[in-house]
Amino acid sequence: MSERIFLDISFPYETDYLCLIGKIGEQLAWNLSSFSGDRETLAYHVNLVLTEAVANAIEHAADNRSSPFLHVTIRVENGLLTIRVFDQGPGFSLCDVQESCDDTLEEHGRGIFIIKSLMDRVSYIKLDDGHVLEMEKNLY
Amino acid sequence: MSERIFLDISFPYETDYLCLIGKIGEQLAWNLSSFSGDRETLAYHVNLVLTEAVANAIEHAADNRSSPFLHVTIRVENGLLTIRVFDQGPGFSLCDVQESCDDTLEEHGRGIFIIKSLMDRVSYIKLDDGHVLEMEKNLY
Amino acid sequence: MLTNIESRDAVTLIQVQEERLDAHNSPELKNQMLKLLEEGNHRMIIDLQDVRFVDSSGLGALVSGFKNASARNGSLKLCGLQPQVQSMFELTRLHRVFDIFSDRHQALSSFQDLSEQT
Amino acid sequence: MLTNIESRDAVTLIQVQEERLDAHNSPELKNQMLKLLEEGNHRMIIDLQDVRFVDSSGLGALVSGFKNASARNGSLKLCGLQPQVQSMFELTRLHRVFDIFSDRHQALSSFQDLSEQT
Ligand SMILES: Nc1ncnc2c1ncn2[C@@H]1O[C@H](COP(=O)(O)OP(=O)(O)O)[C@@H](O)[C@H]1O
Ligand SMILES: Nc1ncnc2c1ncn2[C@@H]1O[C@H](COP(=O)(O)OP(=O)(O)O)[C@@H](O)[C@H]1O
Repeated sequence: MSERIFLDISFPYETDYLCLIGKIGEQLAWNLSSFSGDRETLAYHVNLVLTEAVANAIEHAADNRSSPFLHVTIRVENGLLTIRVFDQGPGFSLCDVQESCDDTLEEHGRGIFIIKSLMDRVSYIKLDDGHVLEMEKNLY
Repeated sequence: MSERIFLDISFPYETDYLCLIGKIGEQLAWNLSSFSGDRETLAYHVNLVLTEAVANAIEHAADNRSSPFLHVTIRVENGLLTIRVFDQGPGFSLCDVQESCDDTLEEHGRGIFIIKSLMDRVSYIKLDDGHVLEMEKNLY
Repeated sequence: MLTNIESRDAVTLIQVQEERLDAHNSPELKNQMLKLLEEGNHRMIIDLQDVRFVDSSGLGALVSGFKNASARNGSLKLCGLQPQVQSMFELTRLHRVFDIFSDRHQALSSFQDLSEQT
Repeated sequence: MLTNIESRDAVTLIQVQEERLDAHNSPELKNQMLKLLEEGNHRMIIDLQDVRFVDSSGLGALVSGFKNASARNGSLKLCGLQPQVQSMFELTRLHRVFDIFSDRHQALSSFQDLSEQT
Protein backbone atom coordinates (compact mmCIF):
# COMPACT_ATOMS: atom_id res chain seq x y z
CA MET A 1 0.00 0.00 0.00
CA SER A 2 1.24 3.46 -0.79
CA GLU A 3 2.39 5.66 2.03
CA ARG A 4 0.33 8.31 3.73
CA ILE A 5 1.53 11.10 5.92
CA PHE A 6 0.00 14.41 6.96
CA LEU A 7 2.03 17.25 8.37
CA ASP A 8 0.73 20.54 9.77
CA ILE A 9 3.19 23.25 10.70
CA SER A 10 2.50 26.64 12.29
CA PHE A 11 5.14 29.27 13.03
CA PRO A 12 5.54 33.06 13.17
CA TYR A 13 5.81 35.21 10.03
CA GLU A 14 9.61 35.35 10.18
CA THR A 15 12.29 34.30 7.71
CA ASP A 16 14.19 32.61 10.57
CA TYR A 17 11.90 29.62 10.04
CA LEU A 18 12.52 29.21 6.29
CA CYS A 19 15.43 26.84 6.77
CA LEU A 20 13.58 24.59 9.21
CA ILE A 21 10.40 24.39 7.12
CA GLY A 22 12.38 23.67 3.98
CA LYS A 23 14.39 20.98 5.72
CA ILE A 24 11.33 19.26 7.17
CA GLY A 25 10.00 19.01 3.61
CA GLU A 26 13.37 17.78 2.42
CA GLN A 27 13.45 15.09 5.11
CA LEU A 28 9.99 13.94 4.08
CA ALA A 29 11.06 13.69 0.45
CA TRP A 30 14.17 11.67 1.35
CA ASN A 31 11.98 9.15 3.17
CA LEU A 32 9.27 8.66 0.54
CA SER A 33 9.68 5.07 -0.45
CA SER A 34 6.92 5.36 -3.06
CA PHE A 35 8.87 7.85 -5.15
CA SER A 36 10.58 6.29 -8.11
CA GLY A 37 12.59 9.24 -9.43
CA ASP A 38 15.74 10.96 -8.20
CA ARG A 39 15.21 11.45 -4.49
CA GLU A 40 17.95 14.04 -4.02
CA THR A 41 16.39 16.27 -6.66
CA LEU A 42 12.90 15.81 -5.21
CA ALA A 43 14.24 16.73 -1.76
CA TYR A 44 15.81 19.89 -3.16
CA HIS A 45 12.66 20.84 -5.03
CA VAL A 46 10.37 20.33 -2.02
CA ASN A 47 12.73 22.39 0.13
CA LEU A 48 12.77 25.09 -2.55
CA VAL A 49 9.04 25.42 -3.25
CA LEU A 50 8.34 25.51 0.49
CA THR A 51 10.96 28.22 0.93
CA GLU A 52 9.59 30.26 -2.00
CA ALA A 53 5.96 29.99 -0.96
CA VAL A 54 6.61 30.74 2.72
CA ALA A 55 8.90 33.67 1.88
CA ASN A 56 6.13 35.08 -0.34
CA ALA A 57 3.58 34.76 2.45
CA ILE A 58 5.95 36.55 4.82
CA GLU A 59 6.76 39.29 2.31
CA HIS A 60 3.43 39.89 0.62
CA ALA A 61 0.82 38.74 3.11
CA ALA A 62 2.10 39.60 6.57
CA ASP A 63 0.00 42.77 6.97
CA ASN A 64 -3.71 42.32 7.54
CA ARG A 65 -3.46 38.93 9.17
CA SER A 66 -5.61 37.89 12.10
CA SER A 67 -3.33 35.15 13.39
CA PRO A 68 0.32 35.54 14.39
CA PHE A 69 1.09 32.17 12.80
CA LEU A 70 1.72 31.10 9.28
CA HIS A 71 0.24 27.74 8.46
CA VAL A 72 1.70 25.12 6.13
CA THR A 73 0.55 21.59 5.41
CA ILE A 74 2.38 18.81 3.62
CA ARG A 75 0.46 15.67 2.69
CA VAL A 76 1.36 12.49 0.92
CA GLU A 77 -1.45 10.20 -0.21
CA ASN A 78 -2.19 8.04 -3.24
CA GLY A 79 1.17 8.88 -4.75
CA LEU A 80 0.47 12.60 -4.63
CA LEU A 81 2.48 15.14 -2.65
CA THR A 82 0.44 18.24 -1.79
CA ILE A 83 1.97 21.30 -0.16
CA ARG A 84 -0.32 24.11 1.00
CA VAL A 85 0.78 27.50 2.27
CA PHE A 86 -2.05 29.55 3.80
CA ASP A 87 -1.97 33.33 3.95
CA GLN A 88 -4.29 36.09 5.11
CA GLY A 89 -2.93 38.83 2.88
CA PRO A 90 -4.60 40.69 0.00
CA GLY A 91 -4.04 37.82 -2.41
CA PHE A 92 -2.88 37.92 -6.03
CA SER A 93 -3.52 36.21 -9.32
CA LEU A 94 -1.22 33.43 -10.46
CA CYS A 95 -1.99 34.37 -14.08
CA ASP A 96 -0.51 37.83 -13.64
CA VAL A 97 2.87 36.33 -12.85
CA GLN A 98 5.24 35.92 -15.79
CA GLU A 99 5.58 32.49 -17.27
CA SER A 100 9.25 32.68 -18.17
CA CYS A 101 12.46 34.21 -16.91
CA ASP A 102 14.19 34.85 -20.21
CA ASP A 103 17.10 37.21 -19.97
CA THR A 104 15.58 39.37 -17.32
CA LEU A 105 17.80 41.31 -14.97
CA GLU A 106 15.02 41.84 -12.46
CA GLU A 107 15.94 41.21 -8.86
CA HIS A 108 12.50 39.84 -8.06
CA GLY A 109 9.78 37.77 -9.66
CA ARG A 110 11.34 34.31 -9.99
CA GLY A 111 9.62 32.60 -7.05
CA ILE A 112 6.27 31.68 -8.60
CA PHE A 113 8.01 30.80 -11.87
CA ILE A 114 10.24 28.34 -10.00
CA ILE A 115 7.26 26.84 -8.16
CA LYS A 116 5.32 26.40 -11.41
CA SER A 117 8.34 24.87 -13.11
CA LEU A 118 9.02 22.28 -10.42
CA MET A 119 5.51 21.22 -9.41
CA ASP A 120 2.90 19.43 -11.52
CA ARG A 121 -0.04 21.57 -10.52
CA VAL A 122 -0.15 24.95 -8.77
CA SER A 123 -3.31 26.82 -7.74
CA TYR A 124 -3.99 29.86 -5.62
CA ILE A 125 -7.39 29.51 -4.01
CA LYS A 126 -9.58 31.98 -2.11
CA LEU A 127 -10.81 30.82 1.30
CA ASP A 128 -13.13 32.37 3.88
CA ASP A 129 -10.25 33.78 5.84
CA GLY A 130 -7.52 34.28 3.27
CA HIS A 131 -5.92 32.26 0.50
CA VAL A 132 -3.97 29.10 0.01
CA LEU A 133 -1.20 28.38 -2.47
CA GLU A 134 -1.60 24.70 -3.34
CA MET A 135 1.25 22.87 -5.00
CA GLU A 136 1.02 19.26 -6.16
CA LYS A 137 3.57 16.77 -7.36
CA ASN A 138 2.91 13.29 -8.69
CA LEU A 139 5.23 10.78 -7.07
CA TYR A 140 4.65 8.15 -9.74
CA MET B 1 11.69 36.79 21.36
CA SER B 2 11.95 33.05 21.81
CA GLU B 3 10.94 30.81 18.96
CA ARG B 4 7.60 29.14 18.53
CA ILE B 5 6.72 26.30 16.26
CA PHE B 6 3.89 23.79 16.26
CA LEU B 7 4.03 20.55 14.34
CA ASP B 8 1.23 18.00 13.91
CA ILE B 9 1.98 14.71 12.21
CA SER B 10 -0.42 11.88 11.35
CA PHE B 11 0.58 8.60 9.75
CA PRO B 12 -0.40 4.90 9.73
CA TYR B 13 0.46 2.55 12.60
CA GLU B 14 3.53 1.16 10.83
CA THR B 15 7.19 1.06 11.81
CA ASP B 16 8.11 2.23 8.28
CA TYR B 17 7.42 5.75 9.52
CA LEU B 18 9.70 5.64 12.59
CA CYS B 19 12.72 6.93 10.72
CA LEU B 20 10.88 9.87 9.14
CA ILE B 21 9.18 10.95 12.38
CA GLY B 22 12.44 10.70 14.28
CA LYS B 23 14.27 12.70 11.66
CA ILE B 24 11.67 15.46 11.54
CA GLY B 25 12.18 15.86 15.29
CA GLU B 26 15.93 15.78 14.81
CA GLN B 27 15.73 18.48 12.15
CA LEU B 28 13.67 20.65 14.47
CA ALA B 29 16.22 20.23 17.25
CA TRP B 30 19.09 21.16 14.94
CA ASN B 31 17.33 24.39 14.07
CA LEU B 32 16.35 25.55 17.57
CA SER B 33 18.32 28.74 18.01
CA SER B 34 17.06 29.16 21.57
CA PHE B 35 18.77 25.99 22.78
CA SER B 36 22.00 26.67 24.60
CA GLY B 37 23.26 23.11 25.12
CA ASP B 38 24.79 20.55 22.79
CA ARG B 39 22.57 20.56 19.74
CA GLU B 40 23.80 17.25 18.32
CA THR B 41 22.88 15.46 21.54
CA LEU B 42 19.49 17.17 21.71
CA ALA B 43 18.82 16.13 18.10
CA TYR B 44 19.68 12.52 18.92
CA HIS B 45 17.52 12.53 22.03
CA VAL B 46 14.47 14.03 20.30
CA ASN B 47 14.83 11.47 17.50
CA LEU B 48 15.12 8.71 20.09
CA VAL B 49 12.20 9.58 22.37
CA LEU B 50 9.95 10.04 19.32
CA THR B 51 11.05 6.65 18.00
CA GLU B 52 10.49 4.96 21.37
CA ALA B 53 7.08 6.51 21.99
CA VAL B 54 5.79 5.89 18.47
CA ALA B 55 7.09 2.30 18.46
CA ASN B 56 5.25 1.73 21.76
CA ALA B 57 2.02 3.11 20.35
CA ILE B 58 2.37 0.82 17.33
CA GLU B 59 3.23 -2.22 19.44
CA HIS B 60 0.98 -1.81 22.44
CA ALA B 61 -1.90 0.37 21.26
CA ALA B 62 -2.65 -0.60 17.68
CA ASP B 63 -5.62 -2.81 18.50
CA ASN B 64 -8.82 -1.14 19.57
CA ARG B 65 -8.19 2.10 17.72
CA SER B 66 -10.89 4.05 15.94
CA SER B 67 -8.63 5.95 13.56
CA PRO B 68 -6.15 4.43 11.11
CA PHE B 69 -3.68 7.22 11.93
CA LEU B 70 -1.27 7.72 14.73
CA HIS B 71 -1.03 11.32 15.85
CA VAL B 72 2.09 13.09 17.11
CA THR B 73 2.62 16.75 17.98
CA ILE B 74 5.85 18.59 18.58
CA ARG B 75 5.70 22.10 20.00
CA VAL B 76 8.30 24.63 20.96
CA GLU B 77 7.19 27.63 23.00
CA ASN B 78 8.62 29.68 25.86
CA GLY B 79 11.80 27.64 25.84
CA LEU B 80 9.90 24.40 26.32
CA LEU B 81 9.87 21.50 23.88
CA THR B 82 6.76 19.33 24.22
CA ILE B 83 6.30 16.07 22.33
CA ARG B 84 2.94 14.32 22.50
CA VAL B 85 2.17 10.86 21.16
CA PHE B 86 -1.54 10.00 21.17
CA ASP B 87 -2.80 6.45 21.29
CA GLN B 88 -6.17 4.71 21.47
CA GLY B 89 -4.99 1.51 23.10
CA PRO B 90 -5.80 0.10 26.56
CA GLY B 91 -3.30 2.42 28.25
CA PHE B 92 -0.78 1.63 31.00
CA SER B 93 0.68 3.19 34.11
CA LEU B 94 4.04 4.94 33.91
CA CYS B 95 4.64 4.02 37.55
CA ASP B 96 4.52 0.31 36.80
CA VAL B 97 7.51 0.65 34.51
CA GLN B 98 10.91 -0.04 36.09
CA GLU B 99 13.01 2.98 37.01
CA SER B 100 16.40 1.51 36.25
CA CYS B 101 18.06 -0.91 33.85
CA ASP B 102 20.70 -2.35 36.11
CA ASP B 103 22.26 -5.53 34.80
CA THR B 104 19.12 -6.84 33.24
CA LEU B 105 19.29 -9.21 30.30
CA GLU B 106 15.69 -8.58 29.31
CA GLU B 107 15.12 -8.00 25.63
CA HIS B 108 12.34 -5.51 26.31
CA GLY B 109 11.46 -2.79 28.75
CA ARG B 110 14.05 -0.08 28.10
CA GLY B 111 11.91 2.35 26.08
CA ILE B 112 10.10 4.21 28.84
CA PHE B 113 13.26 4.17 30.96
CA ILE B 114 15.13 5.91 28.11
CA ILE B 115 12.35 8.46 27.64
CA LYS B 116 12.27 9.26 31.37
CA SER B 117 16.05 9.55 31.46
CA LEU B 118 16.33 11.97 28.56
CA MET B 119 13.31 14.23 29.11
CA ASP B 120 12.64 16.61 31.99
CA ARG B 121 9.01 15.65 32.54
CA VAL B 122 7.04 12.66 31.27
CA SER B 123 3.32 12.05 31.85
CA TYR B 124 0.80 9.59 30.48
CA ILE B 125 -2.62 11.21 30.49
CA LYS B 126 -6.10 9.79 29.96
CA LEU B 127 -8.20 11.55 27.33
CA ASP B 128 -11.79 11.07 26.16
CA ASP B 129 -10.70 8.94 23.23
CA GLY B 130 -7.47 7.37 24.39
CA HIS B 131 -4.26 8.49 26.04
CA VAL B 132 -1.35 10.77 25.38
CA LEU B 133 2.28 10.32 26.35
CA GLU B 134 3.55 13.83 27.00
CA MET B 135 7.28 14.46 27.12
CA GLU B 136 8.80 17.83 27.98
CA LYS B 137 12.29 19.21 27.76
CA ASN B 138 13.47 22.62 28.97
CA LEU B 139 15.56 24.31 26.33
CA TYR B 140 17.12 26.77 28.78
CA MET C 1 18.24 -4.99 6.97
CA LEU C 2 21.50 -4.69 5.06
CA THR C 3 24.30 -6.70 6.58
CA ASN C 4 27.67 -7.90 5.35
CA ILE C 5 28.65 -11.28 6.78
CA GLU C 6 32.22 -12.60 6.73
CA SER C 7 34.03 -15.49 8.36
CA ARG C 8 37.54 -15.10 9.72
CA ASP C 9 39.41 -17.67 11.82
CA ALA C 10 36.21 -19.36 13.01
CA VAL C 11 34.67 -16.01 13.92
CA THR C 12 31.60 -14.62 12.14
CA LEU C 13 31.70 -10.91 11.50
CA ILE C 14 28.33 -9.21 10.93
CA GLN C 15 28.53 -5.63 9.77
CA VAL C 16 25.19 -3.84 10.11
CA GLN C 17 25.00 -1.58 7.07
CA GLU C 18 22.13 0.59 8.24
CA GLU C 19 22.14 4.11 9.60
CA ARG C 20 19.40 3.18 12.07
CA LEU C 21 18.81 0.10 14.15
CA ASP C 22 15.26 0.52 15.44
CA ALA C 23 11.94 -1.28 15.95
CA HIS C 24 11.52 -1.34 12.16
CA ASN C 25 14.57 -3.41 11.29
CA SER C 26 15.94 -4.90 14.52
CA PRO C 27 13.66 -8.00 14.44
CA GLU C 28 15.42 -8.93 11.20
CA LEU C 29 18.87 -8.56 12.75
CA LYS C 30 17.72 -10.71 15.65
CA ASN C 31 16.62 -13.45 13.24
CA GLN C 32 19.82 -13.24 11.21
CA MET C 33 21.91 -13.69 14.36
CA LEU C 34 19.78 -16.62 15.51
CA LYS C 35 20.04 -18.33 12.13
CA LEU C 36 23.83 -17.96 12.09
CA LEU C 37 24.04 -19.39 15.62
CA GLU C 38 21.86 -22.31 14.67
CA GLU C 39 24.15 -22.96 11.72
CA GLY C 40 26.98 -23.42 14.18
CA ASN C 41 28.56 -19.97 14.21
CA HIS C 42 29.08 -19.57 17.94
CA ARG C 43 31.59 -16.74 17.87
CA MET C 44 30.16 -13.55 16.53
CA ILE C 45 31.21 -9.94 16.21
CA ILE C 46 28.60 -7.31 15.41
CA ASP C 47 30.27 -4.33 13.75
CA LEU C 48 28.14 -1.22 14.32
CA GLN C 49 30.39 1.34 12.67
CA ASP C 50 27.73 2.36 10.10
CA VAL C 51 24.99 2.64 12.73
CA ARG C 52 24.38 6.20 13.90
CA PHE C 53 21.16 5.56 15.78
CA VAL C 54 19.98 2.73 18.00
CA ASP C 55 16.74 2.51 20.00
CA SER C 56 15.68 0.18 22.83
CA SER C 57 14.50 -2.41 20.36
CA GLY C 58 17.89 -2.42 18.61
CA LEU C 59 19.53 -2.90 22.01
CA GLY C 60 17.04 -5.68 22.73
CA ALA C 61 17.97 -7.49 19.50
CA LEU C 62 21.63 -7.40 20.50
CA VAL C 63 20.80 -8.66 24.00
CA SER C 64 18.87 -11.50 22.37
CA GLY C 65 21.89 -12.42 20.24
CA PHE C 66 24.11 -12.25 23.29
CA LYS C 67 21.88 -14.56 25.30
CA ASN C 68 21.47 -17.04 22.47
CA ALA C 69 25.23 -17.17 21.90
CA SER C 70 25.96 -17.64 25.61
CA ALA C 71 23.37 -20.42 25.82
CA ARG C 72 25.41 -22.27 23.18
CA ASN C 73 28.72 -21.62 24.99
CA GLY C 74 29.55 -19.12 22.29
CA SER C 75 29.97 -15.41 22.52
CA LEU C 76 28.81 -12.24 20.84
CA LYS C 77 31.02 -9.14 20.92
CA LEU C 78 30.45 -5.63 19.63
CA CYS C 79 32.71 -3.13 17.88
CA GLY C 80 32.67 0.20 16.07
CA LEU C 81 30.15 2.01 18.31
CA GLN C 82 29.60 5.65 17.32
CA PRO C 83 29.63 8.04 20.30
CA GLN C 84 25.84 8.45 20.46
CA VAL C 85 25.34 4.69 20.15
CA GLN C 86 27.92 4.09 22.88
CA SER C 87 26.01 6.51 25.12
CA MET C 88 22.87 4.36 24.74
CA PHE C 89 24.77 1.35 26.06
CA GLU C 90 25.97 3.40 29.00
CA LEU C 91 22.53 4.83 29.76
CA THR C 92 21.02 1.34 29.87
CA ARG C 93 24.10 -0.15 31.62
CA LEU C 94 24.50 -2.62 28.76
CA HIS C 95 28.17 -1.60 28.37
CA ARG C 96 28.73 -3.80 31.42
CA VAL C 97 27.09 -6.77 29.72
CA PHE C 98 28.78 -6.71 26.31
CA ASP C 99 32.44 -6.95 25.38
CA ILE C 100 32.84 -3.78 23.34
CA PHE C 101 35.86 -3.11 21.11
CA SER C 102 36.82 -0.03 19.17
CA ASP C 103 37.14 -1.86 15.84
CA ARG C 104 36.85 -5.30 14.27
CA HIS C 105 40.58 -5.98 14.46
CA GLN C 106 40.60 -5.62 18.21
CA ALA C 107 37.45 -7.70 18.50
CA LEU C 108 38.98 -10.41 16.30
CA SER C 109 42.22 -10.54 18.24
CA SER C 110 40.29 -10.88 21.51
CA PHE C 111 39.00 -14.19 20.14
CA GLN C 112 42.55 -15.22 19.13
CA ASP C 113 43.97 -14.46 22.60
CA LEU C 114 41.28 -16.74 23.93
CA SER C 115 42.22 -19.57 21.55
CA GLU C 116 45.86 -19.33 22.59
CA GLN C 117 44.99 -19.58 26.27
CA THR C 118 42.97 -22.76 25.81
CA MET D 1 25.64 35.89 6.79
CA LEU D 2 29.10 34.38 7.10
CA THR D 3 31.45 35.46 4.37
CA ASN D 4 35.19 35.35 3.92
CA ILE D 5 36.54 38.31 1.92
CA GLU D 6 39.98 38.34 0.33
CA SER D 7 41.74 40.59 -2.16
CA ARG D 8 43.96 39.13 -4.88
CA ASP D 9 45.48 41.11 -7.75
CA ALA D 10 42.84 43.85 -7.59
CA VAL D 11 40.04 41.27 -7.48
CA THR D 12 37.78 40.87 -4.44
CA LEU D 13 36.90 37.29 -3.61
CA ILE D 14 33.77 36.78 -1.51
CA GLN D 15 33.24 33.27 -0.25
CA VAL D 16 29.70 32.74 1.03
CA GLN D 17 30.12 30.44 4.04
CA GLU D 18 26.49 29.46 4.40
CA GLU D 19 24.73 26.25 3.46
CA ARG D 20 21.68 28.22 2.35
CA LEU D 21 21.32 31.49 0.48
CA ASP D 22 17.64 32.37 0.91
CA ALA D 23 15.24 35.21 1.75
CA HIS D 24 16.55 35.12 5.32
CA ASN D 25 20.16 35.98 4.61
CA SER D 26 20.41 37.16 1.00
CA PRO D 27 19.57 40.82 1.81
CA GLU D 28 22.74 40.86 3.87
CA LEU D 29 24.85 39.48 1.01
CA LYS D 30 23.34 42.12 -1.26
CA ASN D 31 24.37 44.87 1.16
CA GLN D 32 27.86 43.45 1.61
CA MET D 33 28.41 43.43 -2.15
CA LEU D 34 27.10 46.96 -2.50
CA LYS D 35 29.35 48.22 0.28
CA LEU D 36 32.42 46.61 -1.29
CA LEU D 37 31.54 48.15 -4.65
CA GLU D 38 31.10 51.58 -3.09
CA GLU D 39 34.51 51.19 -1.49
CA GLY D 40 36.00 50.84 -4.96
CA ASN D 41 36.14 47.07 -5.41
CA HIS D 42 34.82 46.81 -8.95
CA ARG D 43 36.01 43.31 -9.75
CA MET D 44 34.31 40.68 -7.67
CA ILE D 45 34.14 36.91 -7.54
CA ILE D 46 31.42 35.25 -5.48
CA ASP D 47 32.54 31.77 -4.47
CA LEU D 48 29.48 29.62 -3.81
CA GLN D 49 31.23 26.32 -3.09
CA ASP D 50 29.77 26.07 0.45
CA VAL D 51 26.24 26.92 -0.69
CA ARG D 52 24.04 23.88 -1.21
CA PHE D 53 20.75 25.70 -1.55
CA VAL D 54 19.73 28.92 -3.26
CA ASP D 55 16.23 30.37 -3.67
CA SER D 56 14.89 33.14 -5.92
CA SER D 57 15.85 35.76 -3.42
CA GLY D 58 19.44 34.50 -3.32
CA LEU D 59 19.51 34.65 -7.11
CA GLY D 60 18.04 38.15 -6.89
CA ALA D 61 20.81 39.29 -4.56
CA LEU D 62 23.43 38.07 -7.02
CA VAL D 63 21.63 39.81 -9.92
CA SER D 64 21.65 42.99 -7.84
CA GLY D 65 25.42 42.69 -7.31
CA PHE D 66 25.89 42.00 -11.00
CA LYS D 67 23.93 45.08 -12.02
CA ASN D 68 25.64 47.33 -9.51
CA ALA D 69 29.08 46.15 -10.62
CA SER D 70 28.23 46.62 -14.32
CA ALA D 71 26.90 50.11 -13.60
CA ARG D 72 30.37 50.98 -12.27
CA ASN D 73 32.13 49.40 -15.24
CA GLY D 74 33.16 46.56 -12.99
CA SER D 75 32.19 42.94 -13.09
CA LEU D 76 30.89 40.22 -10.85
CA LYS D 77 31.65 36.59 -11.61
CA LEU D 78 30.58 33.37 -9.93
CA CYS D 79 32.38 30.15 -9.13
CA GLY D 80 32.02 26.90 -7.20
CA LEU D 81 28.35 26.20 -8.00
CA GLN D 82 27.11 22.90 -6.60
CA PRO D 83 25.03 20.86 -9.08
CA GLN D 84 21.65 21.76 -7.53
CA VAL D 85 22.64 25.44 -7.35
CA GLN D 86 23.80 25.35 -10.96
CA SER D 87 20.43 23.88 -11.95
CA MET D 88 18.68 26.92 -10.42
CA PHE D 89 20.71 29.23 -12.66
CA GLU D 90 19.75 27.12 -15.65
CA LEU D 91 16.07 26.99 -14.75
CA THR D 92 15.93 30.78 -14.46
CA ARG D 93 18.23 31.29 -17.48
CA LEU D 94 20.64 33.27 -15.31
CA HIS D 95 23.52 31.05 -16.46
CA ARG D 96 23.41 33.15 -19.61
CA VAL D 97 23.78 36.35 -17.63
CA PHE D 98 26.65 35.48 -15.30
CA ASP D 99 30.19 34.41 -16.06
CA ILE D 100 30.35 31.14 -14.15
CA PHE D 101 33.62 29.31 -13.41
CA SER D 102 34.21 25.95 -11.81
CA ASP D 103 36.54 27.30 -9.12
CA ARG D 104 38.12 30.51 -7.88
CA HIS D 105 41.40 29.94 -9.71
CA GLN D 106 39.68 29.85 -13.06
CA ALA D 107 37.60 32.87 -12.12
CA LEU D 108 40.74 34.75 -11.02
CA SER D 109 42.65 33.94 -14.18
CA SER D 110 39.74 35.15 -16.30
CA PHE D 111 40.35 38.57 -14.79
CA GLN D 112 44.10 38.29 -15.50
CA ASP D 113 43.52 37.37 -19.15
CA LEU D 114 41.46 40.51 -19.37
CA SER D 115 44.24 42.66 -17.84
CA GLU D 116 46.76 41.29 -20.35
CA GLN D 117 44.50 42.09 -23.25
CA THR D 118 44.09 45.73 -22.26
N1 LIG E 1 1.19 35.04 -0.89
C1 LIG E 1 1.13 36.13 -1.71
N2 LIG E 1 0.26 37.13 -1.41
C2 LIG E 1 0.17 38.20 -2.21
N3 LIG E 1 0.90 38.37 -3.31
C3 LIG E 1 1.77 37.42 -3.66
C4 LIG E 1 1.93 36.25 -2.88
N4 LIG E 1 2.86 35.47 -3.48
C5 LIG E 1 3.26 36.12 -4.58
N5 LIG E 1 2.60 37.32 -4.71
C6 LIG E 1 2.73 38.28 -5.81
O1 LIG E 1 3.30 37.67 -6.94
C7 LIG E 1 4.48 38.32 -7.33
C8 LIG E 1 5.48 37.33 -7.85
O2 LIG E 1 5.97 36.52 -6.80
P1 LIG E 1 7.38 35.84 -6.95
O3 LIG E 1 7.46 35.22 -8.29
O4 LIG E 1 7.59 34.95 -5.78
O5 LIG E 1 8.41 37.04 -6.91
P2 LIG E 1 8.83 38.03 -5.74
O6 LIG E 1 8.20 37.55 -4.48
O7 LIG E 1 10.31 37.93 -5.75
O8 LIG E 1 8.34 39.36 -6.21
C9 LIG E 1 4.95 39.06 -6.10
O9 LIG E 1 5.71 40.20 -6.42
C10 LIG E 1 3.64 39.45 -5.44
O10 LIG E 1 3.11 40.60 -6.03
N1 LIG F 1 1.36 3.37 24.42
C1 LIG F 1 1.29 2.31 25.26
N2 LIG F 1 0.12 1.67 25.45
C2 LIG F 1 0.02 0.61 26.29
N3 LIG F 1 1.05 0.12 26.99
C3 LIG F 1 2.25 0.71 26.84
C4 LIG F 1 2.45 1.82 25.98
N4 LIG F 1 3.74 2.21 26.06
C5 LIG F 1 4.31 1.36 26.93
N5 LIG F 1 3.45 0.46 27.41
C6 LIG F 1 3.69 -0.60 28.42
O1 LIG F 1 4.87 -0.27 29.14
C7 LIG F 1 5.82 -1.33 29.03
C8 LIG F 1 7.22 -0.78 28.99
O2 LIG F 1 7.44 -0.08 27.78
P1 LIG F 1 8.91 0.07 27.23
O3 LIG F 1 9.77 0.52 28.36
O4 LIG F 1 8.88 0.94 26.04
O5 LIG F 1 9.36 -1.39 26.87
P2 LIG F 1 8.87 -2.37 25.70
O6 LIG F 1 7.97 -1.62 24.79
O7 LIG F 1 10.15 -2.78 25.04
O8 LIG F 1 8.20 -3.50 26.42
C9 LIG F 1 5.42 -2.10 27.79
O9 LIG F 1 5.82 -3.43 27.83
C10 LIG F 1 3.90 -1.96 27.79
O10 LIG F 1 3.34 -2.90 28.63
